[in-house]
Amino acid sequence: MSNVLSLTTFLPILGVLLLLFIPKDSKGVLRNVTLAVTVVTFLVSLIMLAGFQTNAEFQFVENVPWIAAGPFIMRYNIGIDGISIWLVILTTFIMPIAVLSTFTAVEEKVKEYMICLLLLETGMLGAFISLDLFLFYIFWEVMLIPMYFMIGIWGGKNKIYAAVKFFIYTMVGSLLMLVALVFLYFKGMEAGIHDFGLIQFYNLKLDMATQIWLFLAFAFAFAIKVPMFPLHTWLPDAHTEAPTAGSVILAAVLLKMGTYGYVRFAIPLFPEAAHKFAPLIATLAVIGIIYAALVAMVQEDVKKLVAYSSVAHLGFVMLGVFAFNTEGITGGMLQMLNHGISTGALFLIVGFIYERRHTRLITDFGGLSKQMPVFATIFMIVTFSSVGLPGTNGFVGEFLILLGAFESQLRWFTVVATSGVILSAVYMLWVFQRVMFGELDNPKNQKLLDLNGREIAIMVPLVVMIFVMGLYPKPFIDKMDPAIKKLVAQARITPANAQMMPAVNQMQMPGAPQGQMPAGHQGGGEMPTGHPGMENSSPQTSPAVNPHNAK
Amino acid sequence: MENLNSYLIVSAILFSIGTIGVLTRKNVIVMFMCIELMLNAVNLTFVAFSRYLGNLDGQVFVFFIMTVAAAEAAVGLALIIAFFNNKESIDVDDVNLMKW
Amino acid sequence: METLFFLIVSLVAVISAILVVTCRNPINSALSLIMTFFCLATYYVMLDAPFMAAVQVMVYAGAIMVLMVFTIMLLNIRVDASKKHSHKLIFGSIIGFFTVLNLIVLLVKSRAALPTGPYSGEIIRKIGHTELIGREMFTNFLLPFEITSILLLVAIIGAVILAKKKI
Amino acid sequence: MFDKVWLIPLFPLIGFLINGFFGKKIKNEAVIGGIGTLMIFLSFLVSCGILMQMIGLPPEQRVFEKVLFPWIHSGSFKADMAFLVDPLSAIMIMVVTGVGSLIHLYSIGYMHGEEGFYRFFAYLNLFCMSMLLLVLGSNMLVMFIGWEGVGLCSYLLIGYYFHKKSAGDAAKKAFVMNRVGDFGFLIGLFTLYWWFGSNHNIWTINFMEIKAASHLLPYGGVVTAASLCFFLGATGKSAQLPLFTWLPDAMEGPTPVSALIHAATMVTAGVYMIGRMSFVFVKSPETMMIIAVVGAATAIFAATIGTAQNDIKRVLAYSTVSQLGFMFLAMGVGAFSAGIFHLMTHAFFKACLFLGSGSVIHAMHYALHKIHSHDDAQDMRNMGGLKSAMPITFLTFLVSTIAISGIPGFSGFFSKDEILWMAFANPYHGNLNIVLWGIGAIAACFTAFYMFRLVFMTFFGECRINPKAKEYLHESPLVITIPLMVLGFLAVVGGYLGMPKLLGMLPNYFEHWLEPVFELANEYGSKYAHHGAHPSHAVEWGLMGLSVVIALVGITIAFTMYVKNTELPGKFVASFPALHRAVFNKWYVDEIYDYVFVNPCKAAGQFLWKGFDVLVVDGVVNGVANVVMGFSGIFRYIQSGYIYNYAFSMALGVVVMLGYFIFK
Repeated sequence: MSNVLSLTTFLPILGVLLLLFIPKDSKGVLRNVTLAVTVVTFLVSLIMLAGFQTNAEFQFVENVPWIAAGPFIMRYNIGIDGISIWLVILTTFIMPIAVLSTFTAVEEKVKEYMICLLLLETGMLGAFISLDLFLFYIFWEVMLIPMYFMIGIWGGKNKIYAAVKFFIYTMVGSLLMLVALVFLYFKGMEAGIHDFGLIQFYNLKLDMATQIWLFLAFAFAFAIKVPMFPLHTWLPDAHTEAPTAGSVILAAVLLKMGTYGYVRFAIPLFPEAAHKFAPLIATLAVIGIIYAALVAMVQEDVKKLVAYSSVAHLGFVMLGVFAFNTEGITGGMLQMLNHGISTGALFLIVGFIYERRHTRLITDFGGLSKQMPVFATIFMIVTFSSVGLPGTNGFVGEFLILLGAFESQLRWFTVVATSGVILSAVYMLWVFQRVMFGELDNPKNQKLLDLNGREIAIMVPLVVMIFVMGLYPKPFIDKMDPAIKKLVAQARITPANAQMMPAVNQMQMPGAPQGQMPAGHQGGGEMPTGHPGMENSSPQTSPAVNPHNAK
Repeated sequence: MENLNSYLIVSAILFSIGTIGVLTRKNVIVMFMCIELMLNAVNLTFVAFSRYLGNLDGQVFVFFIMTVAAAEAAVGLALIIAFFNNKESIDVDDVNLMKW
Repeated sequence: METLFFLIVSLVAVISAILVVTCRNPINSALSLIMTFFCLATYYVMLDAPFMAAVQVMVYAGAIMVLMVFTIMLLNIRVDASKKHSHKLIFGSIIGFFTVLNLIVLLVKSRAALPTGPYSGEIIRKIGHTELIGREMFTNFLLPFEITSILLLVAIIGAVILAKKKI
Repeated sequence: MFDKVWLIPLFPLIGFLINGFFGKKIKNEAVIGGIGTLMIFLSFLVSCGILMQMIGLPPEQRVFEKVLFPWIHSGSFKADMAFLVDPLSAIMIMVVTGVGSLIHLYSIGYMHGEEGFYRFFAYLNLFCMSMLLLVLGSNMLVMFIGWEGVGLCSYLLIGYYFHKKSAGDAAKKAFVMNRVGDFGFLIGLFTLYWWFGSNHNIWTINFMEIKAASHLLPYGGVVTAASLCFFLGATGKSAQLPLFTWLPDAMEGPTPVSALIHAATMVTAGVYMIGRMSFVFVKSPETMMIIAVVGAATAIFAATIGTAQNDIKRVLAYSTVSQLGFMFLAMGVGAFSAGIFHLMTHAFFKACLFLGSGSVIHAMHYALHKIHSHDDAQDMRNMGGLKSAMPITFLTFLVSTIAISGIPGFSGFFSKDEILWMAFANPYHGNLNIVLWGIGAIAACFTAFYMFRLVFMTFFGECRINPKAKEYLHESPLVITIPLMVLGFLAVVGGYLGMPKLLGMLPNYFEHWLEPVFELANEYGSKYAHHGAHPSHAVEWGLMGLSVVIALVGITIAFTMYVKNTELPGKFVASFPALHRAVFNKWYVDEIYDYVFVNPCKAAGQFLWKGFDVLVVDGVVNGVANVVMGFSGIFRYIQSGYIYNYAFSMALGVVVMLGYFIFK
């Protein structure tokens, strides 16, 4: 089982091959086969989870030569650590749910739809596991195409606009990333690295100017994907027009690419630049939180409201990640998972009522609680998870983010961001009230059926996860903790680096295993064992950070 | 044997007339014929050069061109028929599926 | 004498070529084109290439043009007076004129290379054109020749599939 | 027994799960209600056990922490699911489970025949669990689960009649206002955590650890910031100025909910929290003063509104706000145990009042329903003369009213007088003391007035209900009246636990009991207290007498206006129309909030969406696209789609390029 990671990633592709041999009219078979493929993928990923060792190393690594084109050498280099494993699991967990949700929602071109879904899964998994920048870029783009088709073909009435907007926004960002990537490669060549291996790049010491430009390029690409204010406007359109499964995947996994990109690439590769831009990004994140909440409040379309709430939630994630301490990043990671689950669930819920009434306007509803009690209960649980009620998953992540950010240099941002907690309650409860409470006066709503068995089966795993992660997040945190501590160590800037230092264009320890790196050359950063967080937390780093943050 | 240039000039004139036909006619079949005309002009050039240079490769090429022209005629005419079946026309203006 | 003959043939070829382009009725165009093909066959004979001339007459004037005429008949297209030309004829003529000009200037300015090959008119006439072509084709050009057959096969299949209404 | 503390929240949780999942299938109200009541009663028994054991222990051994399982551990941050048992939480769990059991029992009768009977009991159990988590939490985060959990249950229960728009609005308002408080709570938590961590390397949110380290905290400064944030949390939860408006609206919920959540337990969470963290609050003189001022202001402010309301539950709601103001006043003047004491007595008599009003509403509703009248069953103008029809309800109601009004011998007197005395005699606020005392006394007068106004309008005089409905009026069943009687009894005798030293008949058990909890706070307080001349016993006697006189004055005015001379209120309203309108409309606070916060937020949302998102951001994006499309609109003419055009351009290109090479 040494290549279980590849197996997980490419099982969906095998599924695609299988689907090709199924006639397109036998929709039931197509759906069930797709479901089976995604479920098997999930199970395989669980095996992987079981075999995952709780340490900071990359595991299940596969590293074989792939393309050697002139000076460019790309390798098929994959592996997961505590950060990516949960995103992989999230992806494989969400996929069966998304597939199941399409059973009645999609009646046209079922085969193509299912193929898109499976391709998308491979793309997403690949992006999470890539340890080679070029491979990452390829998977990053692979994701884009099925999603484009899903919005453009099976979308709502404004689908073409939304699909093109989604595509172009993302494309602009990824082109910048490609340029930065090639530039980074040449920088690496000067230092004796001859492929796109991420781990080697981690050891690369870049001068400040280079870091800033590269960071900006990467950050821009990821900021679009997150999406951060003011690059978020593709999201509401894409979400509104996408079919339910598309929205679910978009919210649950695709948006995580952006934040994951920061955690995996932008910050550890360019720590000094990341510190320099932390106030800017925190500002945008906080604006995003408040702004998206205010805009969400006045939406008339439920789906658009949920889309804007995503922007707010991802703003929290960014704030946590840029706190550069264990609590903040752990919170950010948890919040990514939480957001995947609760916002995914919200989109499913919107999908359920849309399938029944073919409208998403809030004013068309009201009083559904009476007619659909089970639906009401689930909706309420998910709403409160999204609001971040303690005991549900949303709280743990949000709390740790705010705590971490408060400890760091971003204290005042945190205070503002915390008020987003109030606003989220306002808009979520308001929409809940308008949809579920009140008189059941619209005659079209009076015959609505409550959720059926399949729909309940879709929601139950999500609801269970909401509570499990809210009440006992320890296993999640424990697994990701070593990796996050390593990241914090990587992201920490030493006083020497904090000056506008001359370029140190050489690798410290060429080819050395990654795990030994942080303690080696980052002064005072002994790998914490006893009271880890105390050493990782900001106060010690503050003198180092201040020169840049002073403005 | 006449001067090589004479043949080439005739060939050039024929080729140009063929070009004019392709560019100006709307009837697809006539356009098709004009293309044949252009091919033949080229053939003439080949043969003339072949004769002038004393090398038979050019004539072998002409042979191949004729084969290709035959194949082209077959497929092209089939296309025209298929098109006519769809649109009841062989006017090149009606070949507008690519137009937006 | 030979020059006069050449001029007459050229005149016929050019006029019938012009007729191909200008005739309103495609049948007339087709007939003019056949005329041009015959003129070309005459040139081939004059160029010591009787085999090519024969092939020209058989394949072009015979097979291909029959196919064309057959198609024209089959489709039975009305002659539409109003919409003969897609562009103004003048544009086409300008292009044509400049093409001719270009080519002629090219001819005038350039100097042909000296004959290199071994096959002068005498040798051809002595050995026989057909045999020479055959030898060439089945020795140096054997592979292209075979590929040509595949091309024809593909064309046949393609034509069948395209022209058929329901496969 | 201490070890079994986790059973206390567990029982209601079990009840919630059973009723929540299977309640719909069980259908039998007796079983559902029985399970709900039994579970909370079991918790009560465990609580009694814990209390008994604690009484048997010497004071210094009365603190016990039980770690259930680790919850959030990340970096230096550590929060366990852990419970803290000490004298303070012991009192709170007794109140919550005790009053809770009675109200559960009552609900079986009151909610009889309601559509979502099982839902009601499930929520009620969930509430009890959250409340118990709140009071038992050994760190701020567990407290915060309970803190938000009770907010959630309050939301669910206020919105119980979800088909009514007003109920939904009220529920949302309650939750959002609570969230404003939660915002403060979180920021306060962060501030303390960060300050201790970065300055002393003590990364903790555990109450006992903070208490042990609290000597490190400076006076004022960061503590003021943190404690003010916590206090903001308390004002949200306990409906103090400026976040009180949700509580009167919360009366949209069923009456037992009002009794349990919005009178006896949840709303007192803010008081409890200040008590729990007294050692932090007391370190900031500024915060203490603000708490005292806010408390006093709320007491008087809500009391004035209470005088003009006609809805029986709303009067009680404003009364609750006012009484909570008294508790905060007590906290603000450093009389922590007096505040907690008032919390407890208030739980008894206010729960009794609410349940009594519920009993009245129940009877009214039944009678009006019988004659198909749509008169408001909660409007006191439709009541009157009910004392003969409902003797038990009347009696318990009257007892509780006397208690809340502060007539000697009843529980309210002991606790309220203690607070007023401390407001006067506390060493913290200097000259402000007399003002605080004065406001408190006037608020007490108003309290006596509007409470007796309520009693007189409801139970005395002639019956103003539709005469046809009169014959259907009857006393409520035993399941309703038993809790009333128990609570009425407690409202009388509860006060003897904490008798002022001055009266000297009984020792002040209550203050003694809580002494170990507040010892440290008092010690910190004495650092900056003004040790002036301590007021003499004569003064204390005098003030006590004065407060009794004040209460009697209030009662007399009420008696004059609503029994003897019933035209007086009308005349009064006629002579001060503006005043009455302002009071009747709750000083227009809701409208002001709408105007200042709600509408601007909505407008900002609209503007940002339509103005910024759509116009600016999308405008830029679409603008770029439009520029490209504009150019392509020109260039598209080249791409006509006609083959011959492409052929033409190709030929042209060939000719031109050929020409270039030939003629160059």
